[in-house]
Amino acid sequence: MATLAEPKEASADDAFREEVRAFLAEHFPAELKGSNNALASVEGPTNESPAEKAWREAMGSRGWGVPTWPKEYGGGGLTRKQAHILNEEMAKVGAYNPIGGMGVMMFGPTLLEYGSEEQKREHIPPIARGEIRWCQGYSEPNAGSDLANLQTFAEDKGDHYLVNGQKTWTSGGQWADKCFAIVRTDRSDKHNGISFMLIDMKDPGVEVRPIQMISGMSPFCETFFTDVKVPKENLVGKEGQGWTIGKRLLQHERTNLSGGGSMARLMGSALSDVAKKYLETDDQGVLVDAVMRDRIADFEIRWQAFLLTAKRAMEESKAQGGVSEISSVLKKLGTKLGQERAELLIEIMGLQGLGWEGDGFSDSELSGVRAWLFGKATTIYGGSTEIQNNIIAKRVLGMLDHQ
Amino acid sequence: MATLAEPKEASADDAFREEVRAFLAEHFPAELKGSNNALASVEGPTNESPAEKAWREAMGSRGWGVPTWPKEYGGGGLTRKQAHILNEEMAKVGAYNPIGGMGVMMFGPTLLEYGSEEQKREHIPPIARGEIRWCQGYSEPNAGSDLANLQTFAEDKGDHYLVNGQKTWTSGGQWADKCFAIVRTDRSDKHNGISFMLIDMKDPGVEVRPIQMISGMSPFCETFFTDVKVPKENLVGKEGQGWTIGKRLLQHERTNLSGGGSMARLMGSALSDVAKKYLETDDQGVLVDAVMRDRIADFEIRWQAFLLTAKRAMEESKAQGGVSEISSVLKKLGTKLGQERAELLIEIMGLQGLGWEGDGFSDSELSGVRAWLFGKATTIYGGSTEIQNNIIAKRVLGMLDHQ
Amino acid sequence: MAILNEEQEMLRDMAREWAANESPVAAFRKVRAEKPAEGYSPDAWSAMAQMGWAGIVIPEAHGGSDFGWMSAGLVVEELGKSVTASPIVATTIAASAIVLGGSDEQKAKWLPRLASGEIVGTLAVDEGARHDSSRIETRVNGGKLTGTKAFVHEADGAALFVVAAADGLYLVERGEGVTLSPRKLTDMRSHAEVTFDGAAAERLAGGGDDLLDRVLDRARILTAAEMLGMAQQVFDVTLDYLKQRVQFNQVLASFQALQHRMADLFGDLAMMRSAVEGGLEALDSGFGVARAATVAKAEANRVLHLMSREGVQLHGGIGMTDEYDIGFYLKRARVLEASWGSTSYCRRRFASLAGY
Amino acid sequence: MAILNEEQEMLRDMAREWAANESPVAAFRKVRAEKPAEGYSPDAWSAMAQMGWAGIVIPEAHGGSDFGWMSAGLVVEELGKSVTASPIVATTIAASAIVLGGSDEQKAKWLPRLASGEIVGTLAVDEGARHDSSRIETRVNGGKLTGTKAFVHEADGAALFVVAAADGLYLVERGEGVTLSPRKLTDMRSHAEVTFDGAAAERLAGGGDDLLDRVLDRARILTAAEMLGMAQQVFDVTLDYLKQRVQFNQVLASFQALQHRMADLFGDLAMMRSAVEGGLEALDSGFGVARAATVAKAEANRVLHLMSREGVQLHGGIGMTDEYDIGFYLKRARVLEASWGSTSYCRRRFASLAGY
Repeated sequence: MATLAEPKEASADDAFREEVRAFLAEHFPAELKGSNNALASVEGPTNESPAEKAWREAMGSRGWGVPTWPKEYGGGGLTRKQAHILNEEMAKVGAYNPIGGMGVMMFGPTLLEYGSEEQKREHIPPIARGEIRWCQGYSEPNAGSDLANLQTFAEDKGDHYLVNGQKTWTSGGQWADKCFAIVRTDRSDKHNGISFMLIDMKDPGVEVRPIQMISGMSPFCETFFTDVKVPKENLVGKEGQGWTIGKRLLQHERTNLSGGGSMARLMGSALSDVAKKYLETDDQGVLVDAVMRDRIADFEIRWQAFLLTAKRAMEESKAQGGVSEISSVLKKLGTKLGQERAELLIEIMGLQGLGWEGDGFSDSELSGVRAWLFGKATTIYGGSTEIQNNIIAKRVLGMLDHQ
Repeated sequence: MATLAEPKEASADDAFREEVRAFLAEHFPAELKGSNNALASVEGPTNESPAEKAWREAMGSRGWGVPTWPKEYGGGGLTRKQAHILNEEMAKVGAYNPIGGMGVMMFGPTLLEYGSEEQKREHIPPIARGEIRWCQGYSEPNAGSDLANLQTFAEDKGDHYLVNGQKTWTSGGQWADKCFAIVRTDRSDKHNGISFMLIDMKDPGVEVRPIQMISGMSPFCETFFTDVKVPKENLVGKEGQGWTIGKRLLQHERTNLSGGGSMARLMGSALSDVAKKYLETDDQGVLVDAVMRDRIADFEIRWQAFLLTAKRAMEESKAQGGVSEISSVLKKLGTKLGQERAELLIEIMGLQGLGWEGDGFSDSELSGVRAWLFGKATTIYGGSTEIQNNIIAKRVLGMLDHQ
Repeated sequence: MAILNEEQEMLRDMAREWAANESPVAAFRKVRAEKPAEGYSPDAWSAMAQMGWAGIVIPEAHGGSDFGWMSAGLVVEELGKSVTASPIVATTIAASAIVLGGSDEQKAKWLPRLASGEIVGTLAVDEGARHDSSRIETRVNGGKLTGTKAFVHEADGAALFVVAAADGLYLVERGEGVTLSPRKLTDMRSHAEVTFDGAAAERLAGGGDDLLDRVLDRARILTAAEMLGMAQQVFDVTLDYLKQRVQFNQVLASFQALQHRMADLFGDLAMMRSAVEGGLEALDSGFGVARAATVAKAEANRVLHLMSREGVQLHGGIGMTDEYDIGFYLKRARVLEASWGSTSYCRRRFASLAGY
Repeated sequence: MAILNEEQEMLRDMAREWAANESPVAAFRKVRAEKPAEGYSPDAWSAMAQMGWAGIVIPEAHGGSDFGWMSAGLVVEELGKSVTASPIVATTIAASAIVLGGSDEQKAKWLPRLASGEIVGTLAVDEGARHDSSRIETRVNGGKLTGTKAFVHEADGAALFVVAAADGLYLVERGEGVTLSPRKLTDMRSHAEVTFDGAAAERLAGGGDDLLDRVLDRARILTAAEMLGMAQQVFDVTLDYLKQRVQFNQVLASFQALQHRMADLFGDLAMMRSAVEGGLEALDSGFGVARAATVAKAEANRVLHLMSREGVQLHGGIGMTDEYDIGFYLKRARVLEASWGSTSYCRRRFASLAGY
């Protein structure tokens, strides 16, 4: 081509790559190869093994669990290029990122943007080290996706707020140390009467009650606040700014819920690999059931297109700065495809793919069933698909309000 | 079974069957075997051959083109059972019903219900004989599916109305003798200011302009009324009743647009027969392309389910009396399936199924293409699918208005 | 709804009332919690049997009520609405195999006991996780049947197995040479892998070469009837929910996007009902059964799949909770979809029957 | 939109401006009415060639502008927006075959003439109405090529045919032994059945055994780029229409049911764009081309199919009239969907490449 590619600045990156390799060789416990980050999941408590703990501490001390966060708050301070190299090298040795969860995915980026210097110094480093688990206090009973209607009230008591109310769908509330919550500080103003504050889950007056889901698991809680004292320094931004900060955090949530990398990780092995295990193939390894083959290829092609879209959105948001409005599109597409995949998996496995418990099913079959059922929630939480459609239509496409 | 079927009353029906057979043997011209009823179509003018004319007159004189309409107005006066026998016997010899069009499908049943004795005596017999062609003056530019917004105005001039305005999507307006139209008689009342009246297309002041469609055909017109005099005896029902009568007529339209029998006739041969002609089969006659086979079967199964639904709706409306609200469902389903079929047909034929004109394509290939394109209108006219969805949600399911 | 005769209307009303009063979803929750050995409440089943439902397709001469297949479908549909745990579908299918293929002695021996609900029967065909009646390894030698059947419905409570072997259908009594290994599926109903190791077997010699296919057609249609009840119920409760739930100061039912989705589902449900009733009518009339069965099951699969997904989605967060009933329909739906012919299996069969 | 370099941005802006000013849909209407022999306006084509678009993937050494495939895709996308009738896709693909497989002499002989727009080339592969590159009967004996190619794009204006024979690709000049029989398709563009009866043919001997596949990958991706422009335009004009059209005293854009459909289409369009740009990037980088080509074409087929259907429906009655442009997209869409691989063909190929 007439256009030459830019010359590569290889040397610094190569050196960094070497550094990563050495670090991994020294610190990544071989026994953890190929395992997952339990903390990043909302589906269960953490029971760290000594090796897992050591690995988390090693990564945490470097800040590499949050590689692009500023170094001054315990982040890795890496460039995106370096973060990419880190990921590549970790993938090569089968290492996972042991630092995760809502603190990393949603709360951290939001606090870095809106928090005071003191708040950042207090809250970001423990997240970067993976020591603190955060949960989200957004939804309320009878509010659903309608956040403007929230009722939990924080009364101004001078140096603290007195919080009363009930939240629901608190992910991992029973295991969390702290909660970032939106609460009402002014009853007279629907949108501007909302504030964003941080609540200690160990405080007296905080009570959680796990909700049993159709998947049989209880990853969410109802959370009750009764006269909970929240110090004023735990208010993020200004009073009344909660709606703005809260929505920003939701953009991070959407980006993460749909993000190509994490989705792909959640997905596990390719559908076609599963199909080849469960269905008949000919001597070329081609699935004999041409219809199923067509449907799997249909899915995998669209999945490729989705991954390319997630990548493109990332490049575009990098180029434009900030989280893009396309996060709604990604959230909608990614969760839909995830559900489609789970349904297709069941069809591939037949009744073997519908085991609930007990004999006759492998662990991966049983966890696939739970994931299928749990996955039904992905198009509801983090702003339902219907809400994303409203956002896309109105904010992205400029279609007028339907009222 | 414990329940016995009712004893059959065979004798009377058998006699009628004999009568039909004799009639067909005498009157149905062999050369017309397997041909269609041009008048029932909105897609072109009628150029009757002598044999076609004779057949129309023979059926018309018996009233068998509208077999269940009352005998006193030129209908057949048959029971449904007898009409069914008539259909069966006609199908056996490849005979078609030469009496059709909007007069039969929509206007006739509506006039029988709402017309005055004089109006029925004047208008029904020529329809029953297939002598008069009716068109529908409903839609207006900028009104679309929003009939309450119509502008064509009929001014009361004592013994007549003076009609001014413009209609559009007048099916077959360029070939029609008369038009049943809804017009505004009172500007102060959106719904109750509408009246249903009959306009002679030959009257001075009526002008039609065919609209060219994406299919290349012009089955619809714009119709302009300029100081058209409509005698008062051409008002159907009372002034202001046009909305009620007009909607009733639309129910008949929907029932017809979706009706199993006529749809099936429009559809032509089974998809699978076409596929076997264009695609490879094995020595058992099984389509080698398993994916296409799956998709064809998918369509044909749903088509069966649709035909069964149309039959069920007919039985139910017979049992309950009158046209059922399910006409919206049938219209929506039938037109959607018709479009799906046309798209599938193109896929089966590949580029051979996309011929516009000229060499290299059979007549049936070319007409298939036009039908595919023309068929895009079926989900728009007669109340678009979106309007049907509103009707179903609000009237059938009782979901509240979205405003 | 098909046009019913008086007897059928009475039966349907009776089933509707009984299911609503005696077997609401709460009854299924109780079964789930208490885990009776049979996988259903024996009391509920004997109440059903007393109403004549166990023998609904069994001739009166053999102690049945012989109401016919449409009637069977009506009852099963009503029971499906509240996900009632019962062996009615399994035992009806097993009975129909004997009605179609049994000798006079076999009929006299088994049908009265099935009709009274004294024993439960079930059909055991598939040997893998996906339905495929052309792959049967089970063999019979000298009256001894050997083979393994996967995911047999209602096996836990069954005393009589109608077993497909390579050369036909056989009756096998539970007992020596019959081993059950339970398979707990998402629907929390009774399923088991059943191993026959030289179990005493009696052939169903009548009914022609296509006896298995004919019995499977009945299984497809009656299963589709259960699915119809489920789909209807999901639609109804979802519609009720949308009419009552308020968000953004509006009832959800007033949102046009949801209205149109419900209108779509209503159309699909109409097609499913027609297909299922068409199957039941075909069984009663005896015409076009095979084709009608593929249409019924394919439509039941397609629509219930969609309906159960949309029902959960439209319920929002609470639809994900075990406290609400909607999840039960989703978890039973996939099991029934996979039983007696997936959607693509039914399409293949439809195409074969139509000669393409 | 992919991140473009400056040159690509300039090129895209130029193409956008040129298409809007010099080749709006009105220009296509003119071609349709006046029926030039080539099937496109020769003036418009020479203007394009002067801007370097005819030689967009041809090396500078052979007179091309060598902007690369992403650039070619950008230009073709813009032209697709106004359904511009031109041989740019056909001639670019033909040129790429020579770039990949031609000898130095073949390159020197043909590429400059293609790059300047002096002649137009096209690819002739399929012998039936459905794309299938494994079914080629065309044979070459002693430098004479014999066979019949169905539905050759832009045949009317082509001077050079790149023809697939059973043993490879050949260059055939229009002339003796080459007969065209026009095939008027719904898109009103140039298509013909081309019969080669002992026509002089020169083999493209380079490029490896998979030369045909590699050329077809390019055809798939560049066709997908045209389809992307069409889909984008249908989306944009439909959105504009909904924002402006009033019904029931509301603009259509304010109806939630339509909002959600547009949101769905927007998501699909995003996926289509990613898939197409991914294909173009793969061509420029040389990695993973075959797989990227199946993804690009499959997504282009799927989304444009849906988009053209929804676009027409959402326009209501006027969308059915020839007076409005929307119908052109529908009628071109199906032709392109069927060219170089239907959706199910692409899925089969994707599966084969992925080893299942």
